[in-house]
Amino acid sequence: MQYILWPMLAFLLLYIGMAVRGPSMWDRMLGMNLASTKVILIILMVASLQDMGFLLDYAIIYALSGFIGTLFITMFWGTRKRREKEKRDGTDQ
Amino acid sequence: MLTYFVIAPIFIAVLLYLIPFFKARKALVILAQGALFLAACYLFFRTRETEIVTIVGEYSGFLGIILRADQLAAMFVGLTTLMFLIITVYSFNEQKDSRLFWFLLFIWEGAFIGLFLTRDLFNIFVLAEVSSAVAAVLLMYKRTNRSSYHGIIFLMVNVIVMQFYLLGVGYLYMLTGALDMEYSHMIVSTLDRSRLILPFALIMTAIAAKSSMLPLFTFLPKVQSIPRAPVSVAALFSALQVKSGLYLFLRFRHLFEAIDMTGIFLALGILTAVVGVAFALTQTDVKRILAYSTVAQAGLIMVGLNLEGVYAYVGSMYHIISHAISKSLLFLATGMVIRVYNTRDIGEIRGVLRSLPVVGVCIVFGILSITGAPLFGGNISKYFMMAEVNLPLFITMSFINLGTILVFIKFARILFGTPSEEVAQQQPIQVDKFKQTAIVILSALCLAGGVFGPGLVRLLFGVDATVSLGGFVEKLIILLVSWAVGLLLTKYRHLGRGGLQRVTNRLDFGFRGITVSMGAFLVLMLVLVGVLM
Amino acid sequence: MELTSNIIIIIGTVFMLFGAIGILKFRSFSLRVLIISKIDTVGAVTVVIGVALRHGISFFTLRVLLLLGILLVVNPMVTHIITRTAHVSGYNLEEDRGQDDT
Amino acid sequence: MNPIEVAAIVVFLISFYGLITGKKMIKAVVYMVLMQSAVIVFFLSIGFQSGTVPPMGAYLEYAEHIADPLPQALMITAIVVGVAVTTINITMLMAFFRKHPTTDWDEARKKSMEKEGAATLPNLESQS
Amino acid sequence: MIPNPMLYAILALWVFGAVCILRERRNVRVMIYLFIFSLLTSLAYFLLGSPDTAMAEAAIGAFTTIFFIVCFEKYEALKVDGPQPEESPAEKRPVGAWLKRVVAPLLFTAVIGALMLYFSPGGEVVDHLKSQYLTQFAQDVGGENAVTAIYLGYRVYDTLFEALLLVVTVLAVAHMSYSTSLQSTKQKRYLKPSVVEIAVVRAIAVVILLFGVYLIVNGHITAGGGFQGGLFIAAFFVCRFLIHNIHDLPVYKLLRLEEVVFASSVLIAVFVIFLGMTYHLPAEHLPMFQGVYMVIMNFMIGMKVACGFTILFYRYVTIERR
Repeated sequence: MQYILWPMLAFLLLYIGMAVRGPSMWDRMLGMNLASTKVILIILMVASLQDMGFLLDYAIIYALSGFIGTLFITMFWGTRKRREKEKRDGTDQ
Repeated sequence: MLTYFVIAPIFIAVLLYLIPFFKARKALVILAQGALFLAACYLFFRTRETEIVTIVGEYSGFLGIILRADQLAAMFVGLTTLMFLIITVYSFNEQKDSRLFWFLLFIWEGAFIGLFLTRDLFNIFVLAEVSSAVAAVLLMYKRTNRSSYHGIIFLMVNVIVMQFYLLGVGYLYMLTGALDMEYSHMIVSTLDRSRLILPFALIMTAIAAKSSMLPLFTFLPKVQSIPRAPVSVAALFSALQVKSGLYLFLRFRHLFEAIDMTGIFLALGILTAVVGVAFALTQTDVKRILAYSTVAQAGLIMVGLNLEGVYAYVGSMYHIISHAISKSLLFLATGMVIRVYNTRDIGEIRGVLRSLPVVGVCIVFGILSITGAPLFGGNISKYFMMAEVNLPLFITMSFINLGTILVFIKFARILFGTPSEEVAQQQPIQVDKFKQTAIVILSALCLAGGVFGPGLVRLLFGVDATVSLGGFVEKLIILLVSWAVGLLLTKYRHLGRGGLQRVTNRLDFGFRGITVSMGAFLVLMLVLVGVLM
Repeated sequence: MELTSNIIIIIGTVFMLFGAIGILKFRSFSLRVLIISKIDTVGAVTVVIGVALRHGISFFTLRVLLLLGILLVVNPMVTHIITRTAHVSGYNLEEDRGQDDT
Repeated sequence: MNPIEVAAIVVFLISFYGLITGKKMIKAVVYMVLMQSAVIVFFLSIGFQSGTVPPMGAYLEYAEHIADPLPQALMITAIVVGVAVTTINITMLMAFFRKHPTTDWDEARKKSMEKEGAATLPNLESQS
Repeated sequence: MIPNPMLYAILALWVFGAVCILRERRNVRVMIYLFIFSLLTSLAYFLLGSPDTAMAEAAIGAFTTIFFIVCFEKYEALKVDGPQPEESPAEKRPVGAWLKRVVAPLLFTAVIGALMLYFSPGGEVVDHLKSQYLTQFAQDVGGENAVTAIYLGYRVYDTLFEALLLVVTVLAVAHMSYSTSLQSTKQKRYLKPSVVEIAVVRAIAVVILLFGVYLIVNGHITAGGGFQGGLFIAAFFVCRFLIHNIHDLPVYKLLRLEEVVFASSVLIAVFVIFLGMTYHLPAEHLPMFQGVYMVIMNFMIGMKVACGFTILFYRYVTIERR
């Protein structure tokens, strides 16, 4: 069971690499979201290895807080690019 | 029992914030503050015999947080309550509407009293953070000066220094497994010295920054003199914030007894005093001159704390009290002067004695007390500090005194001469009577500190302090000589001005400079304590 | 029970492996979003089910299933939000060659 | 001197280096958050062996390595104190941007000097 | 048991995240790396055996990112001092300047690091206090979570001051933010969320609220507690903002509520812990009394943190952004 943790870590490294190097900003956000999913799986593995139920609350908390953070960064970046687009098209509502 | 000292001001603050409309709340607050001061005096006399210990929650062993009040802590608590009592009187009807100002003021008092009573390493961290955050918000309180660059630097430097402190506490916890100072002191004395060096260096950097020692002091004076910061906050800043650093120095010196550090901090104190005086001489802003002279006095107190002998310790303790009183007196008085002259440049303020007679007299009292004139508090403390000290130290300390005299001669220029026209025709200048009473009380305290000096020392510290006539006369002569030298020097001050200016420019760091000097101080400590000694 | 759960977890990891290959192969954002988010959610779900099987019927499995539910809802939704905001804010999905626009 | 402690000190030094060389004021606040996380990881790594079990739940009796609850309780307080101070910092920074639209340390210093007028020390050469 | 090399690998990744933040110039990317960094630190806390701190770090990481984003947005909108090209290609600076600006601080930090590691006290770690805590916390303070027992029972004095600091922060931000009016008139709207987004966020918001209350209520049994629960209730209000894009939060009423809750939590702590009430009660009622005390204190702290962070969030997102 432990040996599954290593590929998880490898994927986590890959997605963080994507978030760091990814060409467009949207790649970064995708990388961020997928990295947090990988981390949730790592937490799940550790919880099931140590066979403790309450560690799973943390996994759920992690998923929810990761979701809020990603949501806000996307919303912020989208608003900014939208305003630039409107300036470009000159159709500023 | 001790927790009520800390909880009481916080409760006053919360009640004040929640019940704003109550008409006589300010009077109630002064009464409560007076009661707190009396309780602090009662605590002081109780601790003369035994040390009062309260375990929060009566848990066994060293599990909970233990508040201890010995004589030193009780004295500081008394000083805090006295200062806040006078500040409440001073700003009685100044901030009528703002509930937030009063709320933060008493939270600050609770944090200070808490800081002086706890011996718990992590608790000191939390209380130091609370006091620096509240101080930052109080300084930036008025909407106009919210864009102050120095307020940001003050908060950031304090947070970074506290991270150094927390790392030091982490190492200490690793070594001793306990957070209470007395408990870890027992274990630390058994450890061998080489393992203590890193926690010692980290914690001493934090303490040096909080008590504004040499490399890390450039931000504190600037913060106190933010143009539109409430002057009562600036007075409390120099009276208590710097002193809490010195208090922590005493506590941690007791904890790290294995490492002999008097030499280092002696040199540091002297350097800070000299550089503080140099900075003060080159300033043109009235409040900045006072702020930099606080740094110089802090250096002097650090020197006093590191001298051997009971007299030096008693002298520096007494100097802490008399300096707190006289410096806050000067700050509050200059606050009133600035309000009338509405300029902060020392060149433009003249003739305070004529336009504001009472305030002028109080300022004279403050200056005489700080420079150690015979009938005032400063004299007694300086006398005891220099009582048994070898010749080279004697010369350096009298040189520092000369420096402070120089600074205050420059400051005294605002008293004489004729006030400018637009101030003259505002006669008679109606002065807020609460502020006036506050200042008069403070100057009375300065005078009382000097006149009843030996009696007070015997009362406060139980040391049979006799001011021998020979010693007194000798000190008097030195004082007169230094006053004369001071007056002479001020005549030709334009000569050395350029050089001094260059020196102070070099030492006047921005934010990055201060962080670099923090790292440099840590390296200095590690090298000096670890490698050399 | 132990063996089946291990096998299912391995299958999940293989799915994620495809996702990883997908990232290395496709350079542009639109292709990546389309393919990888689906593969990843499927891989994650299989691994979670594998872990749930490992513990049989117990409180632990109930919590794992709750986590599974949240994962199933949150993951595709975040990908949807990212793509929609990209499109709405003028990121031209059709002819993007993985150019750098920050 | 276990590797976790080394990692914590390395991140502490990275953030210290960032504070020394950083030109932007926002970045300084980011580095302070980094420094705080490093100190907390250092605290939690005290007395850590692999397979340490969190100090809660019913199995406290038979687990051999149990994590030390004291640093964890302290660190929850340290995190909340850190966030409170960072929020005040950010508010002050924003108030500063509104008045002086620059975020470079040296320019900020120059502007604040000019703003305070003659009453301050006229030394404006940039101090790195 | 998680293998040691795995833990070291994750810590290496954590350090790599810090290096990324150091090297990156553009602020937007710094925000993303900061968010990833705080998620990785949360994982590191978890693997070091403390789910409580991990939960607090995860929730606070999300909020700090939001505050940083608003601060960066304000700086971005204010870039008046000329087109200061953020991504200016590093024009050929003379090597001397580069040496002075980069290598000198690098050497300086390396020297500090070398000295710290040289002097760091090795040897075994003293932890007899830890065994005392683990054995006695059950009957002294009650509950099964040693961490909550410590910061609500043994060290409640610390927790009160820290709750006080939160109240001070909220008051300072509410007072110092640019305009005191409740509703911000001219308002830069965020993007309108799509219908799908609104439906799902509404569902997730309920789950977040449920989990917030769950953390508060049995904080003293499993991992969790007042702070983490309060943060998640505040996250529920964040989602409420996302769904309806509304700004009508009665900030000053909430401020007063937070004050009252803080004052009452101080009162309860004073009566129960400072007076050592736990020692005067008859023995058989003690566990029930302790349990009730823990839940009430957690609830108080949770409410206070929830009000505080909601006010902070609404102050930041709605009014600060103008």
